[in-house]
Amino acid sequence: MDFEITEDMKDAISKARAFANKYFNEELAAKSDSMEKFPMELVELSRKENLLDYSNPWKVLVTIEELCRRDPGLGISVTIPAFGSEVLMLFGSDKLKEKYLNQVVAGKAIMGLGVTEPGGGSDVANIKTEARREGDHYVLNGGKMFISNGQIADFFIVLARTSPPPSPDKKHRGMSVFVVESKSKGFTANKLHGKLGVRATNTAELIFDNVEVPAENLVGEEGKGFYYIMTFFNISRIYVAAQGLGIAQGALDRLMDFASKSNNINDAGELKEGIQFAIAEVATRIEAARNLTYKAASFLFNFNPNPVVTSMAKYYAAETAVYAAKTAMEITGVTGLSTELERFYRDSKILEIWEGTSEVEKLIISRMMMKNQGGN
Amino acid sequence: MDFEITEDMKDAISKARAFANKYFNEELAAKSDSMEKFPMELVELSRKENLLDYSNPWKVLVTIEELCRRDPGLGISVTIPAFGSEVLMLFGSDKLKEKYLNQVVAGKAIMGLGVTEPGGGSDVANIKTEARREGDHYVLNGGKMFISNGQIADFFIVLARTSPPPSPDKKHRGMSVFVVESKSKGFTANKLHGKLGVRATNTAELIFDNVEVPAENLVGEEGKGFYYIMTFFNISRIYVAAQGLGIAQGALDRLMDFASKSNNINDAGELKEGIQFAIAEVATRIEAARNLTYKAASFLFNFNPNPVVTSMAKYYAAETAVYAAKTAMEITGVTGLSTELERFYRDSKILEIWEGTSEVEKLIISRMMMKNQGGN
Amino acid sequence: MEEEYEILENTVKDFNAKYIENNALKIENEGITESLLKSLSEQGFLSMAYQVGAGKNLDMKAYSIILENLAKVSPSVAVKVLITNAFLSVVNEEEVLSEVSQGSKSGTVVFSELLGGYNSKERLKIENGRLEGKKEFVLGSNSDYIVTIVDSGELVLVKSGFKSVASHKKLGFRGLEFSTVSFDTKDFSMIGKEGIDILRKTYDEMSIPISAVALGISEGSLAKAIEYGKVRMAFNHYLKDFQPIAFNLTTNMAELSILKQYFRDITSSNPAGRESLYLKIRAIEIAKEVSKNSLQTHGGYGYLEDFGVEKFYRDSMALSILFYNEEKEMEKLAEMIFESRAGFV
Amino acid sequence: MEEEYEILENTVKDFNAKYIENNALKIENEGITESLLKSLSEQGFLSMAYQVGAGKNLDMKAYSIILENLAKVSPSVAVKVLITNAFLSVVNEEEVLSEVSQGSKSGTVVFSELLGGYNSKERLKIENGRLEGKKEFVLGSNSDYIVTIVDSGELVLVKSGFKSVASHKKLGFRGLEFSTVSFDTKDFSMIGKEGIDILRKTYDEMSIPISAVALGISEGSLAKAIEYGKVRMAFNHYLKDFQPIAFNLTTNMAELSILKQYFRDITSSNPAGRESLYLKIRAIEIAKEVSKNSLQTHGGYGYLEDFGVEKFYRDSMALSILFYNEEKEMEKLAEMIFESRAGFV
Repeated sequence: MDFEITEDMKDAISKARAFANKYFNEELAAKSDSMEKFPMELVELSRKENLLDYSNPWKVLVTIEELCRRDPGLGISVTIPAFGSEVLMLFGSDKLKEKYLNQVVAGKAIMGLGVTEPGGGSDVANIKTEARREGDHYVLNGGKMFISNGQIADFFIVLARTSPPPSPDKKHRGMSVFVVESKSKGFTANKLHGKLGVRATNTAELIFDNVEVPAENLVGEEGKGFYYIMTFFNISRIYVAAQGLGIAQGALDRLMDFASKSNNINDAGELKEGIQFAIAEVATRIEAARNLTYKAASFLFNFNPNPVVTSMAKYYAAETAVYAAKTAMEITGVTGLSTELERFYRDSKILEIWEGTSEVEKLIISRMMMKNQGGN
Repeated sequence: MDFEITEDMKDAISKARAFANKYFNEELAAKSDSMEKFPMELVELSRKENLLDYSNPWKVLVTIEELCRRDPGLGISVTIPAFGSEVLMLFGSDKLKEKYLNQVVAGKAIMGLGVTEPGGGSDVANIKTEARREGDHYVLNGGKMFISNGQIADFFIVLARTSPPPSPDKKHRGMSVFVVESKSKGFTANKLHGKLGVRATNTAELIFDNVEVPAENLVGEEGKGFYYIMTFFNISRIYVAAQGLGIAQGALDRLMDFASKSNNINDAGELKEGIQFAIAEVATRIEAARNLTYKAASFLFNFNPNPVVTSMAKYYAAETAVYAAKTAMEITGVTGLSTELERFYRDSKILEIWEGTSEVEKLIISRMMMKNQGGN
Repeated sequence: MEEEYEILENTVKDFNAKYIENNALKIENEGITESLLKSLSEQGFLSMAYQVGAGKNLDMKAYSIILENLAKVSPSVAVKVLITNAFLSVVNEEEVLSEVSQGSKSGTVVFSELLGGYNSKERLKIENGRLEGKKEFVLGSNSDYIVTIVDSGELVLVKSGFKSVASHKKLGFRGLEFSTVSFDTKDFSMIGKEGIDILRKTYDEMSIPISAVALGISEGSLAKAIEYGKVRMAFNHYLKDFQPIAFNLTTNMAELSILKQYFRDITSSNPAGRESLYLKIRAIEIAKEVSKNSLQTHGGYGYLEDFGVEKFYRDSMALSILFYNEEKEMEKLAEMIFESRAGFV
Repeated sequence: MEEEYEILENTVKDFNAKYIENNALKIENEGITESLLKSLSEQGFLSMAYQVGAGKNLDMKAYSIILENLAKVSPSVAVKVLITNAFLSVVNEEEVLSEVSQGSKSGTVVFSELLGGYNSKERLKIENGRLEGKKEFVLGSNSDYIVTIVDSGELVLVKSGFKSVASHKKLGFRGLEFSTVSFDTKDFSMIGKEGIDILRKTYDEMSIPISAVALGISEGSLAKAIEYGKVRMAFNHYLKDFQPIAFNLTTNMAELSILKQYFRDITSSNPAGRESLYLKIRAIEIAKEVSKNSLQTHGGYGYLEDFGVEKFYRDSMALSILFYNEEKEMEKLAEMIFESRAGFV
């Protein structure tokens, strides 16, 4: 067993730290938050400096963590332009990879993933968007909700129903995945305003009104879309967990910084135990969440994903982020309220919701464990 | 990074499982609990079958975990006869090792550790037991409380004050460690009856009334006792964490077993979500606690102990054990109440108390983190 | 609190001082003696639910105050009073009522069918006027009379011809026997056809009394922790000086004081089901939480029975299992709140 | 609840329906308008602490009901009413009182010195009859009048010659300005020498009103979650059907109902410090917990301002920071419970 992070990871962390030191200034962070403006300039800089090395997922993971530690909104914005790319990587034809994926990896395009729908939330099997085959293309109708990069992406991986479910309890069948370009006729993206947090990220509602998609833009096989998306979630959840680690660690940094400057000293010349306990409890949860995340990543990156550990990592890291930000806010009081920490508090909450709510993660864990019961 | 357990560990787990299957019957467990009787016969059997391989601490760790998973009282009893041996291993003279340590490792003697005192609890620096040098021996006076193996050990590692503290804030100085044989004149051990749990283990109050100890039984140097004991706690806490993992896992096993047989099925033919969430939440905490424990062990067993991670592992695993047992009890209801699970509930609570309460662990974490601040 | 209830509270406290406080550990280890039962009866504690001459005119507030204050010192005794009163409230036979309310005989009611996790394979049948079989999880199994449901659905009062055959693990209420009981007898009478309905009604009416026991457990254990915090030193300070200990216990005190006020409020009025369930689910949760904090505050000493703290930790969980079906009661309350069936998936 | 208070509650509800409900989001984004302030004044909501002609004869229960019900819909408006009343309770000048209670001018009090985490390096001094310097964390910083403490300890009423210089991040109460204010003026008058004592007394007297805001936040957000649970479907079921959601919200409802009963009880009497602190620490904790559960129940929609849920999540934390010094208040309560200083290590 080996719990030490690798030199590669250390390098990526240093690089991310330097990048954040250089470009993540409070002014930009505050402006992106208050104006709900995606920091495209940072994305450009990250491309120029080759911040994200997609050839090594461990480096991507710790980069997300380190950037979110500095600022969640900017950190997520900078690391999200390739969101959904694993679907193409794993299931796309060479042609699709060449046309779309390579553009993204080369930093020439932004992509997004359209799965969630207005009426659906985490209930992916229940989506209503339809794709009807007509000759050499499909015609898409429907809508998607809460789509990251919704207004800025060049194309989207979109899940749509291509045939009715064979029975009411097999709703996850008959769905397919397409690459849909945002310049397509009939495509509209309406920005969602007024988010609680991660306001630097771009979120939109997508509408498909008879959008024509070439048949070659079908990813993989027709009817296997649900499976592709679930496979993707087992990847993306690990990166969400990394966002959670970053936010939690960032909150702890600020709490410890406050503690070191505070005058909450007891008669033995030590920090009062209330703060000491808070630091210990938050730090322990972060350490636990980090091990879970790295363990899930270790399975995944060795092509042996473990959905139970992945869902554990995602929900636990998300809750840790919320808990850390809350604790830090409560203790730092008006100091926290008037500094960047209050963004951490608002930003963290999304992690318990996106890429599968905590509730959905728990059901995945329990179902798979009960199925595997007796296996250990 | 590598999160897979080794073949050695797997072997030890199999061996422990086979041992528990063979000898940990409910009758013995219940009797040991209700009569507060140490299962010496099991210790004999464990020696005969070479259950504990002290040459490989990883194997010891998972053996503790696996045995406690079956029954905490018996599991701890079987794995506790060498309690305190690391003090001799690390700091004892060759002579002391030969005379005492080898006996224990060979399974021919039982030892114990006398640190805690009636008025002291976790406040080790404040102990009152004194050792006065007289010629070629020391004379011990004082008492120790909550001492595991108190009535059954052949000898004890005892912490005593050999000189007054240089100043009130340096109470941890002037303490020394001795090997004290239980057959010594003036030594008494009074069994503590009526424990909430781990009633199979033997716990006593020790009294030293002018007990003469040969000067050669001083462990290491005079005045360094506090440091030796703190070093030991950084080892023993990892084994307590392993007890916690075992208890928590045992509670989860029983909860899942109940779930698989229960009729709490919803209209979709699945387990009701209340139970599903409980399983997921407990399992996640166990997975997190296990990673923390193995990480702490990995540092320690590579001779690079990390007290922060060790204290995190100990307190988190202890709380996880209590939480798992409570949750399992609540859900299994009268079924749990009338089976071995209720022992898990009572047994688990001690883990938050012995070898440093959760409160003490948190202070260690926070103090060391604040001291190292800026280091990462 | 009105004067009459204050007087009653003082009466119970005097009773505690005289009969229980110095024997609390003995009661746990050796059981509730006949003489203690007699004393409880003399105070009228056993017949709150059945008042001779006055019919079943329960003063819920008085009854709750008795249970709460007994539980502060001995949850076992409080639960003995609780099941005795439950017994008296379902039984109709004058002679039995009289014996049990006078403490010369004892009776219990088996609520097993209503409890969470209950899934017994034992059978209890009436054939040719003979009651035969077993019943699991009988609290107070050494009673002279047992009220239980039989497989065919009736609720019966069994007067003799039964014995404990397997003692269950005793997590809590160690002053009472808790066993599987084997029956083979003709000496029983019918209480009602729809046994489960009668049991459920009785059980539902016990929400406030059960909460009273839970409150007593919280109060008893919290008082011990606060006292210990004042006298025990560690690291050159009293325990109360440390923020985590002081603030934890203070938070518990706040929760408990608020809940106790609610308890007093709703026992004065005639509580609707919703209020008494609010009280019950919170009272039981808080009892588990407070008793755990109290034990932890006592450190190693909390783990030893001599300090009288660990029993609250065990008893609060036992109460939560033997007198509270969390899932069913939450479902019931959820249905009231959402105004249609809820919490069933 | 007595009839007069029921009538008052309905009055506030009508006010909400008429002036706030449809503007709640606008109030958050654009602030509380003069016309709304005027309407609040016309109802007498701004002068609960200062009743013209009757002197300072506060009806705590009426005041609390107003705050609670406003907060159900707009915590911003409730807090505006709260600080206005606090202003009126410390100011003595008839003309100012009259203007502010009539809503034609506005006033606020700066409590910064009493808050957790406060460690300002800004200075505010009186020299040669001139007030000069800055004060951080002024909630309602665009008011016409500001009451604040100066470095030398006096509490002053500043009537002009100040401006907001740096807006703080606005976690909550976005209907109000929240800034550092720079002063350079001779237009101020002295309220008292021992400024911190006056501030603390005022702050302490606000325990119940602050709790009322917290309760309103809980009630407002819980009601939304319960309604959403009834209409939103997922996986072929209404959200309310799922145990974790239904039971969480049910537990919250139980906690909240119990606390609300306590709140009604102690506002009717003259509460000692202990009871109002019990109320406050629990009300603020529960507001944070319930608003979080409500947001989570709404899923992604809860994260968007349009649904009116996320503001409760922000406001509950803002309330906990701007009107609650957890450490100090816990310490105070711990001292009462342990009967000597406690929780200071």
